[in-house]
This record gives sequence, C-alpha cells and structure tokens, in this order.
Amino acid sequence: QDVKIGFVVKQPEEPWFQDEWKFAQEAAKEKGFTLVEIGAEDGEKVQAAIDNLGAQGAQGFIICTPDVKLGPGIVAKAMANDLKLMTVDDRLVDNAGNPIEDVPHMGISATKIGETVGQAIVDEVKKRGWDMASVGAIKVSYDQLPTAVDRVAGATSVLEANGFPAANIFNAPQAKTDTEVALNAATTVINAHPEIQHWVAVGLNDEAVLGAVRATESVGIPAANVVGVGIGGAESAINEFKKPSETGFFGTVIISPKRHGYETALNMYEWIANDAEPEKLILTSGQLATRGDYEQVRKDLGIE
Amino acid sequence: MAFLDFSGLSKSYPGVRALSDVGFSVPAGHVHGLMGENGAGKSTLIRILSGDTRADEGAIRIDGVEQRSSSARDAFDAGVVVVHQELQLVPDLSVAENLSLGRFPRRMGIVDFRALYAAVGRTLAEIGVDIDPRAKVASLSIGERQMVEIAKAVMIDARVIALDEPTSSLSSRESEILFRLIGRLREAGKIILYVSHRLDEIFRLCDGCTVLRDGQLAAHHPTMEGVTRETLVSEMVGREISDIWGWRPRQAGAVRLSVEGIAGTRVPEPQSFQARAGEILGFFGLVGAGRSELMRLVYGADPAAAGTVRIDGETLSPVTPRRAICAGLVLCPEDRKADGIVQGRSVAENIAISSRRHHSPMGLVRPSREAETADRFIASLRIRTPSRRQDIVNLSGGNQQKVILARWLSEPDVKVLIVDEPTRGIDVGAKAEIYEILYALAEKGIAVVVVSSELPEVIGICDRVLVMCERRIAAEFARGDLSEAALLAAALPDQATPRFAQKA
Amino acid sequence: MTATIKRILLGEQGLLVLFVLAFAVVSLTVPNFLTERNILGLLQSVVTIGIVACTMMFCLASRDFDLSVGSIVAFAGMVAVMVSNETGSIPLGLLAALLAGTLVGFVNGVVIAKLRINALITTLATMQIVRGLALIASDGRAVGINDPAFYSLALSRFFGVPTPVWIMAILFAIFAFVLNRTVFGRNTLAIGGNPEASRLAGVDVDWGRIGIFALQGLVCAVAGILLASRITSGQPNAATGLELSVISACVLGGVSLAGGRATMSGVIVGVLILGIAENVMNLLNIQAFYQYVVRGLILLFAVLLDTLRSRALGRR
Amino acid sequence: MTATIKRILLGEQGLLVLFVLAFAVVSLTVPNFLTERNILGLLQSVVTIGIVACTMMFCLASRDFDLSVGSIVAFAGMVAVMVSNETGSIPLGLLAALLAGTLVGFVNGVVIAKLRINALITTLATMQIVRGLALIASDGRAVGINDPAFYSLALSRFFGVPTPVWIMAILFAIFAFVLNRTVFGRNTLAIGGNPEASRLAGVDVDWGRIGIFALQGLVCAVAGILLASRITSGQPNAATGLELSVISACVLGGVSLAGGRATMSGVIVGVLILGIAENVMNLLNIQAFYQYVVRGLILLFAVLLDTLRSRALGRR
Ligand SMILES: Nc1ncnc2c1ncn2[C@@H]1O[C@H](COP(=O)(O)OP(=O)(O)OP(=O)(O)O)[C@@H](O)[C@H]1O
Ligand SMILES: Nc1ncnc2c1ncn2[C@@H]1O[C@H](COP(=O)(O)OP(=O)(O)OP(=O)(O)O)[C@@H](O)[C@H]1O
Ligand SMILES: O[C@@H]1[C@@H](O)[C@@H](O)CO[C@H]1O
Ligand SMILES: [Mg+2]
Ligand SMILES: [Mg+2]
Repeated sequence: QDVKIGFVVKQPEEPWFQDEWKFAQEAAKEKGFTLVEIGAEDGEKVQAAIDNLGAQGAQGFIICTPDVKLGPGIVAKAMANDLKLMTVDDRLVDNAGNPIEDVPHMGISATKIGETVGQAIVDEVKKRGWDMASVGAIKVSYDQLPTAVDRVAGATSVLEANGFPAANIFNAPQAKTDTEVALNAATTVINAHPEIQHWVAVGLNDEAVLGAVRATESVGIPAANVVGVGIGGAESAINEFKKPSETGFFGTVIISPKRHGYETALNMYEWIANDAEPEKLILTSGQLATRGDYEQVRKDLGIE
Repeated sequence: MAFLDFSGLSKSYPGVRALSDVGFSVPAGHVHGLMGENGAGKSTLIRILSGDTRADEGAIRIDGVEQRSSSARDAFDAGVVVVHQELQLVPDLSVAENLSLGRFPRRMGIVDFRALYAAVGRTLAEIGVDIDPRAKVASLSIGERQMVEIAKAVMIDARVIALDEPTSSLSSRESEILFRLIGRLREAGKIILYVSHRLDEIFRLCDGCTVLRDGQLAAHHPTMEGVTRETLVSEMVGREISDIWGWRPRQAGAVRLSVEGIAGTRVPEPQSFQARAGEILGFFGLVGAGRSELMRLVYGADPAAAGTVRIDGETLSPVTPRRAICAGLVLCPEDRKADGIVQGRSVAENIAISSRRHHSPMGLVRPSREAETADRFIASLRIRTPSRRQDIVNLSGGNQQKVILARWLSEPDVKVLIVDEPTRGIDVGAKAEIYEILYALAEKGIAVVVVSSELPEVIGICDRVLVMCERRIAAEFARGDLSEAALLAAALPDQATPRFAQKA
Repeated sequence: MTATIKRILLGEQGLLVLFVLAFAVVSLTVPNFLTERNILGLLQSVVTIGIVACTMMFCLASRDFDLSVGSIVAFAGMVAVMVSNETGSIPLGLLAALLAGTLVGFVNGVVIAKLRINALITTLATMQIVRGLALIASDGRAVGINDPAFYSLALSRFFGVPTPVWIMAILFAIFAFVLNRTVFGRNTLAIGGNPEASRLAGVDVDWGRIGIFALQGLVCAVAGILLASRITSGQPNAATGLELSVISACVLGGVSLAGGRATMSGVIVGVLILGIAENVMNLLNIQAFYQYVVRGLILLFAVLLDTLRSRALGRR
Repeated sequence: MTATIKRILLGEQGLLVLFVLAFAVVSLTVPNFLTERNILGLLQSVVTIGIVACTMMFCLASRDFDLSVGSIVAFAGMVAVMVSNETGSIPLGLLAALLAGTLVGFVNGVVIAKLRINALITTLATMQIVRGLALIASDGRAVGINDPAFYSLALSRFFGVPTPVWIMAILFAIFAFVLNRTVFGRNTLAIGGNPEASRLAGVDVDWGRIGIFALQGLVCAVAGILLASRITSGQPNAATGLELSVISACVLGGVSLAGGRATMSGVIVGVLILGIAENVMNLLNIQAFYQYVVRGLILLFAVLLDTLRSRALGRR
C-alpha cells in the first residue's frame, strides 16, 4: 500500500516550519512514503487542506493549527475524510477550552517555554550583578496570537517571581510579527525611559526579541547592558551568535524541529502502515542556547 | 507648392464602416472645410491624420511624402497639429503647461518655467485671449478651455492644422478671434482642415470643402465657386431642407415653471423667470454669462443658496435632480462628456436610465420595452450606430448628443424641458428634426427652455428670449423684437464694468 | 482555421471558453482532480470568496472599493457565535450577525457617499476598526461554539452537496438577476460608468452607493456565519487578506476597476480559477514558496488573456 | 473670527496647519514625546514608509497603483545581504540590490504599460512572485550579514541624526524637485490628470509609466537596503503590508487616487501623521487591540478634514 501523509502548518514562511517540513521529508525518504506539505494560514484554509488531502488519497495528516480552538472542526473534518490525525507544536482544544486528548500530540507548552526564557534572563541578570529593581524589561507582545500571549506571560511571570518590579515591564505591541515592527515599537519604549540603563527583552520568537535588541543598539545602549532571550533557535538567532562581537541577544530557547518534524511523521507512518498507535502526548522541552554553546545544543537536539 | 493629400482611406470598426476609400487633396494656404452628417467619418479622418488611429487602407501624404504616423508624437514631428472634437486638457495643470505638454522647454530634463510662461503669455496676447498662463485649466469655463486648445495649434509651428468643431462651445465673440487667427495662419501658408456643422462659417472661412456621407466622399469642391448652401445641404443629407427653423406660431398657456429669487455660488444675485406651457423660451448670452449655472441651480444639479422653484404651482424644495425629474422638470446638460453620457454602457441603457423607473414594476427592468424605446429613437433621430447595444463612447460626438436628447425625450410626464445647447455638434439635417421635436413638445403643452449660444438658432426657434449678461438676466425680448443686433447689444456688458470671467 | 480559434477564444465568451479548456486539461492531467470528493472540497473552499465576490462585484462596478470585507466576515462570525452562546439561541445569533454586518457596511456607505471620503481609505480604516472590535470582544482568542446544532449549518447536505455550496450557488443566481434585471443593478453600472451623469439623470447616487455597501456587509455576514460554522468557532483572525482574493476574483472575471463593467458569469469563473489553482497546487504537492510564484503567474496570465480579448473586441 | 479660523484650517495649507496644531497638542500632553531621542526614534521608524512614499506618490499621481513595494523591499534587502556575503564586497551587494529592485519595477511597468494589464492585478501578482522568490532564494530563512561594516549604514550619524533619516530627507527634497520642476514630474501629473490628452499631446505615456515603476523599484531597493542594515539581516518576510501603509500616507497627504494631484509636502505630513500616531499610542501604552481601532479612526479623521478642505476650496 502506498502511504501518503499530509503535514499542514500555519505559517509556511516561518523558518521553524521549514525545518519541521525538512525533517519530516527525511522520515518520508527513509520509510518510502509521500509527504504532502500544505500551508494553511487560517481556519478556512485548514478545512480546504484536509478536503484536499482526503481527495488525493492520503491516509493521515499532522497539523500545526493556526488556532487551537479550531479543534472540533479539524477533528470532524478528519473523520469525514477518514484521515488519521496528529497535532504538532500546538495542541487542539475543545469548545470549553480543554485539550482534546484523543488526538495524539507532540509539542511543548507555550507557558513552559516562556518560563524557560524568564529563568534564563533572571540567571544572567544575577550573574551580571544588576540591580533587579532598576532593570527595564521590553515585552514585545503580539496579543492576537494566543501562543504568543502565553509565552510572553510565562516569561514575565518568572521575572516578577524573582523580584523584578512589575512597573518596569513595558509593553511594546507588534501589529505584525516582523523584526522591523518590533524594532519600532521597542524604540519608543526605550526612548520613553532614558533613565533606565539595563534592559532585558522577551517576545514571541527570535525575530521579536531581535527587534528589541536592535532598538537598544540604535539608541546607543551598549551590548553589555542588554539581555534578550528569544525562542526558536533558527537562522535569525544563529546569525546573532555568528556576529564577530557580542550583541544584546544573549540566547535563544531552542525547540527541536527535528523531533517535531521527523518523529511525528514517523509516528504517523507507523500508525498507518503498522497500526501502531502513537503516544497520546509527548512533551518536548526547550533548551537555552547562547553564543558559547549553541553549536553543541543544536547537535544535542539533532539539528544539523 | 506644399499640399496635403488623402488617398483611398478606409477604416472599419466592428459593425461600422467609418471611412471607405476617401481621397482628396488640399493645397497650402488653404482653409478646407470638412462636412457631413453626424457619424459621417469626419473625426475618424482627423484622428487618422493625427496618428491617433490607423487607417485600414490608404495613405496620407504631405508634400508627396507618405505619413506613417503611429502616434501623436510622430504626427507632431511631421508638423501636424490637431484640435480634437472633445477637449483634451489636463485640469490640474496650468494653462501654460497644457499648451506645451509633450514639448516643455527644458534644460537637462528640467522645465524652464520662466521661458514657458513668457512664451505662452506672448502667444495668448498675440491671439487676443485674456487668460493667465499660470491659471489652472480646472478654473476656466468651457469656452476658455476651448480657446486654450486652439492656442495649442498656434504655439507649434505646424504645417497642417486640423480643427474638429472648434466653435461648438465658443461664443460669437470668441469665434471672431478664432476666425482672425485662421486667417493669419492661412496667410502664413498653413494647410487648415476645418470641421464644422455651421454652414455660414464654412462659407466665410473656407477656400474649398469636402463632404462626407456614410464614410464615403460625397463631394469635393476645390474652390467655393458656385457652391451654395442648398448644394452643400443636399450633398450632406441627401435631400433638400428648405427652412431649417420651420417656426410656426404657438399659443402660450399657463405658467408651468416659476423660478423666484434663485441664487448660488456662481449666480450671486437672485434671479427670477417664468416659462409657460406651449412656449419655447430662449436664453441667450455670451460664454460665461451664467446661463448654464442658472439652469443647474433650477434643476438642483448644484445646490441653491436661496430661491424657490415651482412646477405648476407646486414648490420643489430643496431641488435635487431626482425630485425635479419626478415633478416633471428635466435638464439636458451642456457638457455631454462630463454630465451626459454614461461611459461603458450601451446606447439603449443610456436612453433608458432615467425613464425606466416609470415602467419597472417593483424595481425590475423590462429589457424588451427598453429595447423598443431605443430602437424607436435610433430610427426617429437617425442615430448612427450599428445597434442599440453599442457602447456609447464609440458613437460620434453628434450621435452621442442625440442619445442624450433621446433620454429626455423618452421621459413620459415632462412638464418643463430645459435643453442646454441642444444642437451642439449636430448636423443640419438632424437639427431640423430636433427643432421639430421641440415644437411638438411645446404644442403638447410642455414649457421648453432652450439655452443656446447660437444667435440664429435663438432667433430662429424661440417664442420669447431672455438675455443674460454677467450672471444676471439683463433683458427680455418677445419674438417680434428679436434681432441679432438687439440681442448682442443686450448680451454685451457695459464698457464701464470689466467683463467678469477668466481667473476663478 | 486559426481565425476561427481566435474568434472563439477572444470572443465575448472567451474567458468561459478558456476556463472550460483549462478545466478539461487539468481534469485529464492532474490525478485525483476530477473526483466527486475533490470537486465538492474545491467548491467548499471557495464559499467565502464566492459569496463575498457577489457584492464586491457591485462595489467595483459602481467604481467603489471595499477592503473591509475580511474584517466584517471575522466580526460577523464572532458575533454569531458569541450571541448564540450568550442567549442560547442560534437564530438570535444569526440575526445579530446579519445586523452587525449590515451595520458596518451601512456605516461604510454613509461615510463614503455622504461625507465623500475616499472608499479605499474609509474601508481601510473600518477594516482596522472592525478587526480591532472583533479582537477586543474576544480578547484575541477564538470563541468555541456551544450548541453543536450550529455546525450542522455547514455539515448538512442536500442531494449530497454541502449547504454552504448551495447557498453560494443561490447567491450567484440572485445577484446575477439583481445585476441584470433590476433597476438597482442597472443603476449600479451607470454610477460606475459616470456618477455625475447618473446623478443628473435622476439616479440617487448616494443612496445607491450606501445600499451597495450595506448589502456587501450583509453578504459578508452570511459568509462569516458559514465560516464560523465550518470552522466550529468564531475567530477574530479569520479571513485576513480576503479582500485581495475577492478583488482578484472579480477582476479576473472581467469586472472593471474603472467601474461600469461586470458580469456574474465572469465573476464565477474568476472565483473558480482561484479555487482550482489552489487545489491543483496542493494536489501536485507544489512547495509553499513556489506556490507564491505560481499564484502570481496564474493571475497575470488570466488577466493578460482577458486583456487581449478585450482589445480584440475593440474596447478601450 | 470663526471665519478666519475656517479660512486657515481649510485653506491650501490646511493640512500643514492642522498637523502643526496636532503636533503641538501631542507635545504638550504626551509625556516623553518631545525629546530628542524620541523624535529621532520616530523619524527612524518612518524611514521605510517615507522613502517608498516618494515614488508611490508618482505612481498614484499617474493614476497607477503599486502593491508590490513590500515584496520588493524584502527582496532587495535579501539580495543586498546575500550578494555582499557571497562576494565579500558591500558595494557589489548594494549595486545588485538596486539593480534587482529596478528590474522588478521595470517589469511591472512594462507589463502594465505595454501589455495593458491592470496595475492592481499586475502588482498583486508580482507582489506574490517576488515574495516567493525572496523565500526561495533564502529557503525562507533570515540571512545574517557577514561584514559588520554593513550595519554602519544604519547606525552611523551625521550631526547627531542617523544616516537613514538623512537619506529619507534627501529623497524628499529630490522628489519634490522632480515632481515640480522636471519634465518627468509634470508629465506624471499630466498622465494622471488626463491620460488620453497626454497621449494626444505626444507625451510618451507608456514610457512615462514604465519609468515611474522602475524608479519605484529602485527606491524600494534603497529602503530595503537600509532596512536590512537596521535589522542586521535580510529577512524574506520583512515589510509585509507595507503597501497599504504607504498608500495611506500618500492619500492622507492629499494625493488623489484618481490621479493628477500630488504634493511632496502633503506626503511628508501624511508619513509623519502615521508615524506619530504609532509612536504616541505606544507612549500612552494603548492596548494592542485598541490600537487597531484608534489607527482606523485617525485615518478617517485625517482624510475627513482633507475632504472638507478640498470641498471648501471648491474642487470637485
Ligand atoms: N472606437 C470606435 N469604435 C466603434 N465605432 C466607432 C469608433 N469610433 C468611431 N466609430 C464610428 O465611426 C463612425 C464615424 O465616426 P466619426 O466620429 O468619424 O463621425 P463624425 O463625422 O466626426 O461625426 P460627428 O459630426 O457626430 O462628430 C460613427 O458611426 C462612429 O460610431
Ligand atoms: N468649476 C468652475 N470653477 C470656477 N468657475 C467656474 C466653474 N464653472 C463655471 N465657472 C464660471 O462661471 C461662469 C458662468 O459659466 P456658465 O457655464 O454658466 O456660462 P454660460 O452662460 O452657460 O456659458 P457657456 O456655457 O456657453 O460657457 C463662467 O465665467 C465660468 O468661468
Ligand atoms: O508559532 C510557533 C512557531 O513560531 C514555533 O516557535 C513553534 O511553535 C509555534 O506555535
Ligand atoms: Mg466628430
Ligand atoms: Mg452654458
């Protein structure tokens, strides 16, 4: 039997998903099945993608949904098309907001990854011996995306728990998730508080934090006075570490696109070909990578 | 000796043979008239000459050299300048820029505005037109814009100048300026092609003329010797027209339209007048006298600041075009391109747009009925179009005008009909028919108001005439008192007061 | 021979003929394309675009422009779900959504026609305002549907065809009729051809435009309700970028942005071309980044053909 | 008294007067607004929009439309970084980027002017194609800049003002001159004001339009290079949605979408209004969702004032 598996992601332009697809293709090559990559940016496209997969005779698909609340619709559509369903990165929830436990999921809790970011910042701030009370935090927020809200909230909760004054956490809202917008929003925040010498920055992903770091550079705050920690660990973060001199981008919490892409695809294949149902829930964890150790961390996670 | 020569020109559009095998030639230093019914192919011939359209067959030679213009630019370079039938100006640029568009005086790509204003100022003064070269074209009246177009032809040292109905929106005074200009150009040895529906102009200006009919050469007269009005009319229309006015006495009835103290931005002082059932009331005046503006206020096309409009004693307030139409007051506007035709829509649609509300139960249109109406007017007004489905922009100027007239003639319950320049660009044959229609409407008890800049027309068809001068109604004449001299005297402003016009 | 081909391809029905040809080619060459499932899936995937295109056609034909459609679709979907959840009554939810959509459209229309603000800017503004309201109302999160009966709107079928597809088809028929056979439709085209001349001919231009925008809002609400039902939740982020797809579909279908020209059959073909292109690219497993390029090329190619056709017909 | 106020506000310079007033109010009421740092930050934040608005003004003034600017900015930024990295020479990278931008603009222009395809559709298509190419070239990833000298483009300052702001100011001056004093600029306005008349007057309309699009591409490339330098990498998904911001700025500044009317001073004011609005909302810490609403309202309000003004001036 020819196995055909769909891999549907919410933001095909994002490097993260490029990587997931790349590793899923590795599994496909290994096991000799066909992997169909579809980008679906909203609920309607997801519906169309599932129909499309059904029509081309796929047996199952893995999805990172644009919105977790699409859960019931996705489950129903998958059933109607007789497709096996797994989720990756973001877990589907039902209408009451509870996770749909029947659907096998591999991912990471957004709050938890945010907390890892917060912890990394707290550790570094302590190491540099700054006075917590006089440090400012730039919170690059993108409230439209629930995952982003949870991540940032996770990070700031750790900051506050460690004695960071809530009044020093400044919001820099993004209207789009690119670096330029984050840069502009963060610049305003920094300029509004010229008295603050030391800055930390958190955000949805590496691009957001990079924007904040660029903002500090543009007003002439030295790199040593800035600690930004991103999420993702894709090219834009690695580029920072490759720069000849250190920047305010201290580190990034890398999540493994290899496990998320390769393993989910493999599990789906086993499920279809050998009726081996995957585990209902696999949680991966994020790992902090800095200028000093990013190569090692990437190797450990099996990227590269 | 230089000459312009057309040979075997043919041009077809889907469903229309606009020109077929037309050939004639014009020597230098001649003004040559080009005449024919609406849709005969005059503008097409001129558009081919200007490089705007290509002929399917045939050739144009100047001094024996075949012209292969495929753009306006090529034609310019060959020394051909054309003033098109529809105004071709850029409203937001200055008069000077419009006059030198495509040929700005420049240094390294930078416009030399000083030289430009000076040159244009000189040209305008030379031809006796009092317009500021720096004024935006948008602030000029139609007549003034037409003069700007014509000045274009003088600015360039062209060999061939073609004028397509240049006087259709000029007052007699401005026309005089134009005629003098043409005389000078002729003396300078230019070749001038002159399109007009006004026979007296042809006789006055032209050294020879050519008549087109249905796209074919109907007659060519190298000189005007022995050519009479009658011969030209019958060559154009294919039949004799004895008296184009055909006026007959009518009985004026009760007052149908009563305008009291109406005023607006461009008619500052309150104006009043009445029009009676069965009467044809003329409005005469020089360009910019405010006739069109007054009518637009009466019709509600522009908001009035004061005054009342009554139809059969019922007050319309405030007036909007829609209310006016419902009350039986309709206006056929002066500027057909801006206010008349609905571009991109068919002839039938353009006729039906207003009257269809009378026969569209529950908002549903009845295509068969609209088609019938359209076909009726296409036949009765002799609108030259391949079918009622033709897009109106593809019709010749005069035929567009007829379609707009048909729109208002098809309104069933009209009480007052205002027509602003009803025969602008219309051929003699059709003119007579339109007058006949106006008479019939008046005889049905409709009050007909005719705004016209053509003195003979006003005198020829009106029962009573109001003359406007500087945005005021200045005089009234009964039919018996109508004469060119009297009307002109009333229309001319006092020497003491400077003429209101130009710069807005 | 070539002349005949040219005549057929470039004739009045050229786009349709081309579409049929393309459809035939795709059916023969793309595996799994011409199956009942796939065609139904394809039709469902164009429901939102198709429905909104009906009124966008009117909007463009009257020389206006509406960028706020995507936001209205999302907003109306949210309203439908939230009101249904709140009141426990689906009909009330639907009614509220339809009213909300119409209201937004009406406001657009009044601002554009009465205050005479440029349509592009007005709807760009309402696009943001309405999206903001949807986000504020839901705190940026999707709202799940409580009563499963709401889903059946999208899941139910008649004669094997899903309800949303029927609704789209019915709206196509209705709006074709409205455009061609009602005074409203004919006036719309006249306004687009020459607004000033239409006004002087007694057409109520202002109210005509307001009517079109209000109708657009209503129809967007219908699309929003169906979308919410299909994706089983109200999503404040739904349908972003919808405006460009819908306008593309209309222009592909020969609606002139300069106003005054539109046909329903053209718009339907435009909608289907977009839908088929997406569908086929996914069936052929074309990579995401190449899909951008292909999408762009298809758009260009389709309009190029239409341009050639118009030119052959001697339109300007 | 009120008449005088009315005359000033609604006069030729009304937008400017209003802007100055609004600026004064904001300076007095919003804490931290009127500081050197903040103003410089604000100016830097509008560099991309400001630069691209220069040529978008020409595009709109000639009755065209360009949706592809955001993609060109991203693409040119990518090219600059990738070629610099590849060849080790920054000048070569910049040259390649400028060429790439100009080429895309040129293609837009040729397709629009020569093949006579609707500008909206053409640039919607190239917007996708070029974005696709940027993604394909970089495999969807950000490309880091190898040579730190590249950053100094954005970080360097003259007389305390960052280079990008200088560049924007110089472009403003150049394009104001080009619009008002050169044959190219006057022809642009003529083409937009009445394309038919311009053609008949012998203006080379086709090449004029092509020139405008090519220039637009070139200027987008400048913006792309500066952006890459500011964010120290080429990002294939940079500047999405830029087109709408830029068009808003132009229309706010009184550029008519119907063509034929544009002033550089207006466009500068439009750009600043947008920048100040964003800046102030962030300074006042307005919540993200409410920002949408506020942004929409500001847009409406600014255009409404301009409309009132035009009406008072008696333009139609
Ligand atoms: N672009 C076009 N498409 C189709 N038909 C056209 C087009 N241009 C002109 N025609 C037709 O060609 C014929 C000749 O038109 P033309 O404009 O030359 O007439 P004309 O003699 O100038 O008439 P008028 O006195 O009314 O200006 C008309 O029947 C007209 O409808
Ligand atoms: N849009 C405008 N802006 C400024 N002034 C205008 C405008 N339109 C008309 N005018 C001025 O108003 C005056 C009256 O023009 P109107 O068209 O009513 O005259 P008219 O007697 O009908 O003459 P005609 O129609 O033959 O030109 C003219 O002097 C003209 O310059
Ligand atoms: O959207 C994020 C993506 O950016 C990546 O970080 C993986 O998790 C997803 O939820
Ligand atoms: Mg003519
Ligand atoms: Mg008049």
